[in-house]
Amino acid sequence: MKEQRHSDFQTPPGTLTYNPTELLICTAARLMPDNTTAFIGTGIPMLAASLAQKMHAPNLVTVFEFGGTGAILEKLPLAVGGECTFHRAVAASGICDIVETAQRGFIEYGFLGGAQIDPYGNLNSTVIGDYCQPKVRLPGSGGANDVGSHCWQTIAIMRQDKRRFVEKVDFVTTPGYLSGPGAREAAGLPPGTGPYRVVTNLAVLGYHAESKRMVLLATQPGIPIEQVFANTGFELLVAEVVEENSPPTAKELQILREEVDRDHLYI
Amino acid sequence: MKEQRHSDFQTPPGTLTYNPTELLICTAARLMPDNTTAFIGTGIPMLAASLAQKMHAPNLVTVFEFGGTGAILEKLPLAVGGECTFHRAVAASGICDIVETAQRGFIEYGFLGGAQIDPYGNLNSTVIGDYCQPKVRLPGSGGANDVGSHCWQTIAIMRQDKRRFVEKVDFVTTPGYLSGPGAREAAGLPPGTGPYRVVTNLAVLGYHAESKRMVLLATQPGIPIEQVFANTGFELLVAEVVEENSPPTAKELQILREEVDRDHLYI
Amino acid sequence: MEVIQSGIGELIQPPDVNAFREWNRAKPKALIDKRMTEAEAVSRFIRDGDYIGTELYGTVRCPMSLINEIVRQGITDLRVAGQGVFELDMLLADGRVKALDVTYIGLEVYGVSNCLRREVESGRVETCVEWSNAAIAWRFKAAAMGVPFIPVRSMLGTDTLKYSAAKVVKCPYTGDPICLLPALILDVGLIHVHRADIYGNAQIDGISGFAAEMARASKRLIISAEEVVSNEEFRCHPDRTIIPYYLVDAVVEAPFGSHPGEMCYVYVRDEAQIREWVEASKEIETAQAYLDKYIYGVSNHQEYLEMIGQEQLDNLNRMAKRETDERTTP
Amino acid sequence: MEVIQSGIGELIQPPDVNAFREWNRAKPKALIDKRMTEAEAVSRFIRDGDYIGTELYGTVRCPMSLINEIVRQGITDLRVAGQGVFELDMLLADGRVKALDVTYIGLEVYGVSNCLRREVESGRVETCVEWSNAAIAWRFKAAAMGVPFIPVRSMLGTDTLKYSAAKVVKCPYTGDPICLLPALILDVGLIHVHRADIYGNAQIDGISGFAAEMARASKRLIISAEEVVSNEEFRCHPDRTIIPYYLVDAVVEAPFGSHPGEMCYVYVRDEAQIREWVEASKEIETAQAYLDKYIYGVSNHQEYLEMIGQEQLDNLNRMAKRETDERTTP
Repeated sequence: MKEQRHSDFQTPPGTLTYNPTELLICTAARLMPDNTTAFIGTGIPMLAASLAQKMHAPNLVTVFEFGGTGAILEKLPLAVGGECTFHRAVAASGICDIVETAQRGFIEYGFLGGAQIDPYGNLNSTVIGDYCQPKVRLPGSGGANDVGSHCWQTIAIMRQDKRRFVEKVDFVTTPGYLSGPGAREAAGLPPGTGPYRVVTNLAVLGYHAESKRMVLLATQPGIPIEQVFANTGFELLVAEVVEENSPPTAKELQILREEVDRDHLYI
Repeated sequence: MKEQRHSDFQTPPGTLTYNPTELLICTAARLMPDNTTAFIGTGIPMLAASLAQKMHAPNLVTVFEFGGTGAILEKLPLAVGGECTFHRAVAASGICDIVETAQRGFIEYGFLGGAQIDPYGNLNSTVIGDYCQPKVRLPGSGGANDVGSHCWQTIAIMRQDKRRFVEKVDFVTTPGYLSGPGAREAAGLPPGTGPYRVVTNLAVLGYHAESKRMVLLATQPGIPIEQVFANTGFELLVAEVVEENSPPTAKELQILREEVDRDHLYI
Repeated sequence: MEVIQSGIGELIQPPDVNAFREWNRAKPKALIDKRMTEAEAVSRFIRDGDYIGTELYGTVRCPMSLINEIVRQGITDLRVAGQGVFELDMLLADGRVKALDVTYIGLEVYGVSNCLRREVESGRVETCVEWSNAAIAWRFKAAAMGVPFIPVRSMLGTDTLKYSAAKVVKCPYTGDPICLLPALILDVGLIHVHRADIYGNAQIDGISGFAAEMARASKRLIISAEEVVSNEEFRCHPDRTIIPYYLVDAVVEAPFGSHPGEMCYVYVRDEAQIREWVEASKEIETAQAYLDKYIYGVSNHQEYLEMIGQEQLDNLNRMAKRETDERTTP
Repeated sequence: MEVIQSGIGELIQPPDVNAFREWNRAKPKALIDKRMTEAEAVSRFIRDGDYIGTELYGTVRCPMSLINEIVRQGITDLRVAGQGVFELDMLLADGRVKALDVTYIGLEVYGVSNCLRREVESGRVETCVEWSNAAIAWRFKAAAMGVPFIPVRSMLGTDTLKYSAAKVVKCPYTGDPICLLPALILDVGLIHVHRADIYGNAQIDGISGFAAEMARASKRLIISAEEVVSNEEFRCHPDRTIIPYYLVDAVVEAPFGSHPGEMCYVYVRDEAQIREWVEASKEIETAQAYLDKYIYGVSNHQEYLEMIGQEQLDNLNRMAKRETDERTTP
């Protein structure tokens, strides 16, 4: 296994094909440094963490809400409490211990999803429409609010379109920068925490240091900036230099397809 | 072992000799019913619980502060966290779990000691003299305040004299009825809790249902009521009928000396 | 310590810690054989309108055989702590839920719960109150401690807090705003474990989710266990006891009690069965047909397992065994 | 939620949970070999004036080899969470303690601590603040949760509360008075365990006292272990890990590290040695002579054990072995 671990991302010779899910996974994986802690949910973050462990971050410390710390991600859990989430882990405890560990400041990265996101990174996974007369009742916060409250840096992974990237979310399930600079601290959330990145099928976005509004940092391979704007329902800031992400490498795709998700449960 | 368990206390033929410690142990043991929970410290309560288990209360559930629940008291611990406190126990957890179990109302009896007690059963184990210029610095609350706050009924075990039974304790380490009726509830302590008995070398005392002041219920074998008064530094109420305790039985003494404390660590 | 904000959600179950103390005092402390069937446990200890909770999570170590029995016995108007997947879907599908403290109700990788959507969007679930996952677990923790609230730093600044029954106060030590969650005391808790003795002492392998907290937050507690073992197992290893017997009212022996969910080291989840429900749950009629077949169509858990078939169960065992071997031989 | 009463005791260590978060963020999360000697662990991680705490309790699973090294290195002006027996007596006997959050400091069956008396009655311990045993453990629990306080129903109505730094507030849910304890964050925690790996993952057998809470409440954490075992032990049984490696700064292999106290299932307490201290502690001179012989007279824990003698250590092992056999064969 050792020889398959890389710390660099090489662009393969020739053109590779990959689907949007594979792109999201590879992009998210690259954001996970070695020897850090990451609060992982099921789905794409899980696949990204597994890929990162097999590429550049063999000692990425995965933390799962219901008790797993430091699992080796050999198989993909379909549930956030499944055996895979504490397989060969250093500790298997419970939800209070895990979220309190985050509350104590031990968890660097947290991964989030949602049905809607606003310019300040606030996320909605509770209802579409009016809360009391919901058009769609979504699952609710789950661990998202906890991750968004306690992790130092959160990374949202979403598909990007105008229904999802909105000026105002219908319900703030999970705190981003709330109403803007200073709002998290004023609300009592731990200082220095907040949204860090949004990974989408079109782009990677960050947040402006002062205004805390969303900033376009990089486009996904082959995506023109205009397409990102056209799929964003609010005014998007733009970094001085907008990078274009390198596409998934042959190595990344091979590991993803042959090791991470060999049963093709997700990809 | 089974044939040595009795649920009645028989007075032996002839006169037995026993020392004051043995008397305290036997008197306290008789107060522990079968199938109840009792918060046990080291020393006399521990010996009494062991004796009770071997006499009339084989299923007395002992609870020790640092984590032992339901230990079979085969040996005597010299420390409140010793192996004997969770020997063949049903659970070995930690101090928070144990005291929270008491806080949730699961522990019926709690045993206490102290350097001073007042008519309302308030106990001092912190200082003799002024707190800021102490004549004697005592060990402090330890678990006593927790036991006195959360257990339904507390039993103090003390030697009785005017230095110890005082109108006002120098320091209220552990709450009895505080300043009298309603004071515990007003302070926020759980309703329905409070001092139940005081076992001394001279007497067994209780508390008046309304006034919450200490009441003489029974004298120890051969002790005249006057001797109890003479060794009490405050006005003592007296029950309508003051019983005289029956002395330790031959069976109790035999089990105490040959099984409970066969190495004579305490007696 | 002023109250800065109060959530407008209903406090479905008020944190009456004194009444809880009285209740706990009256529970028997004797070692009593508490074994019984799912049918007896449910009929003796769960009533219409009760506030119930399940641990761990829909497809992982979840008391499915007990949930199925609740549906079978027609218990209704339930108030529920809603951290759930498969188990809450069964109750929602059959319209048994009146009020929800909801954190997450969905099908994880398979998306939103159509049962939740139908019941909430139609108003048949009359009351929804929002919380985070940890908030629900912490509310159990407060109850387990025997205190009426617990301070946390989740939920602050969000609509999740606004539509909860939490309060924000100014911390008297730091001066910063902090969220107080009210203790959540259950009428009935349902927990599935790896093994228990006849008195109710229980052990869990692997992650323990929120079992310790919920067990201690329940007025009545029904344990189902893959295996009932001797009391000796507990007396020899008292540090493995996560639930002591005096908390427990009923012990139900339920092999494959978490099916179609998984039980770590014992069996993996039954993906085919789960997918069958995911499909069935999409429409009222097909969901009802699923219930008719797998719950109403059998009279107990044993018959349910017979319908699943020994071959499939053996298969799920075998796959878990393989995981366990990999665990110990890297 | 009004503050009804504030204890007049000094808040020796304020509950700065935000600074604690920053500290924890900076701790390395990599798997690093943290093995070192007592001498190295103490000199690298403990400084004059630090606020320290030990777990469990003076004569039971107590980090005595670390305490002896603190004395040997002359670390002083310590502020200490004082739930202790033998270990705090050593520090008090040598005048190393400046401030005490005190719950119980005594010799259990052997009565009051003469060292405590001398140091407090003379005013050499400048600050004493009162708490109950559970209050100290709960203060660690609050820190372990990462919140500035925790509500409890201990201490209410007493002088223990008056001379503490606790506060009484009106509960915003029940209206009843309730006690709030400030989180206690240690500069250094010292915990002795049955086994650890080289990274700091640790297991404890039997009762766990307040190890889980204190480990999580410590900015720097020194673990001493009877045995250092392979990481594989932990990966195969992750549910046995009570302290995960990332909390730990130093791992000290210390067989008989709790001597003269006991270590359940491994060795019993050394009653002769304890009595020797009980006698010696009565006067300053004899106490100092004891320290001269057993701490200053040896250069490390190994030499200390040699002074105790292999025969005696074997004997203590044998007696514990007998207890263990009795445990499993009733």
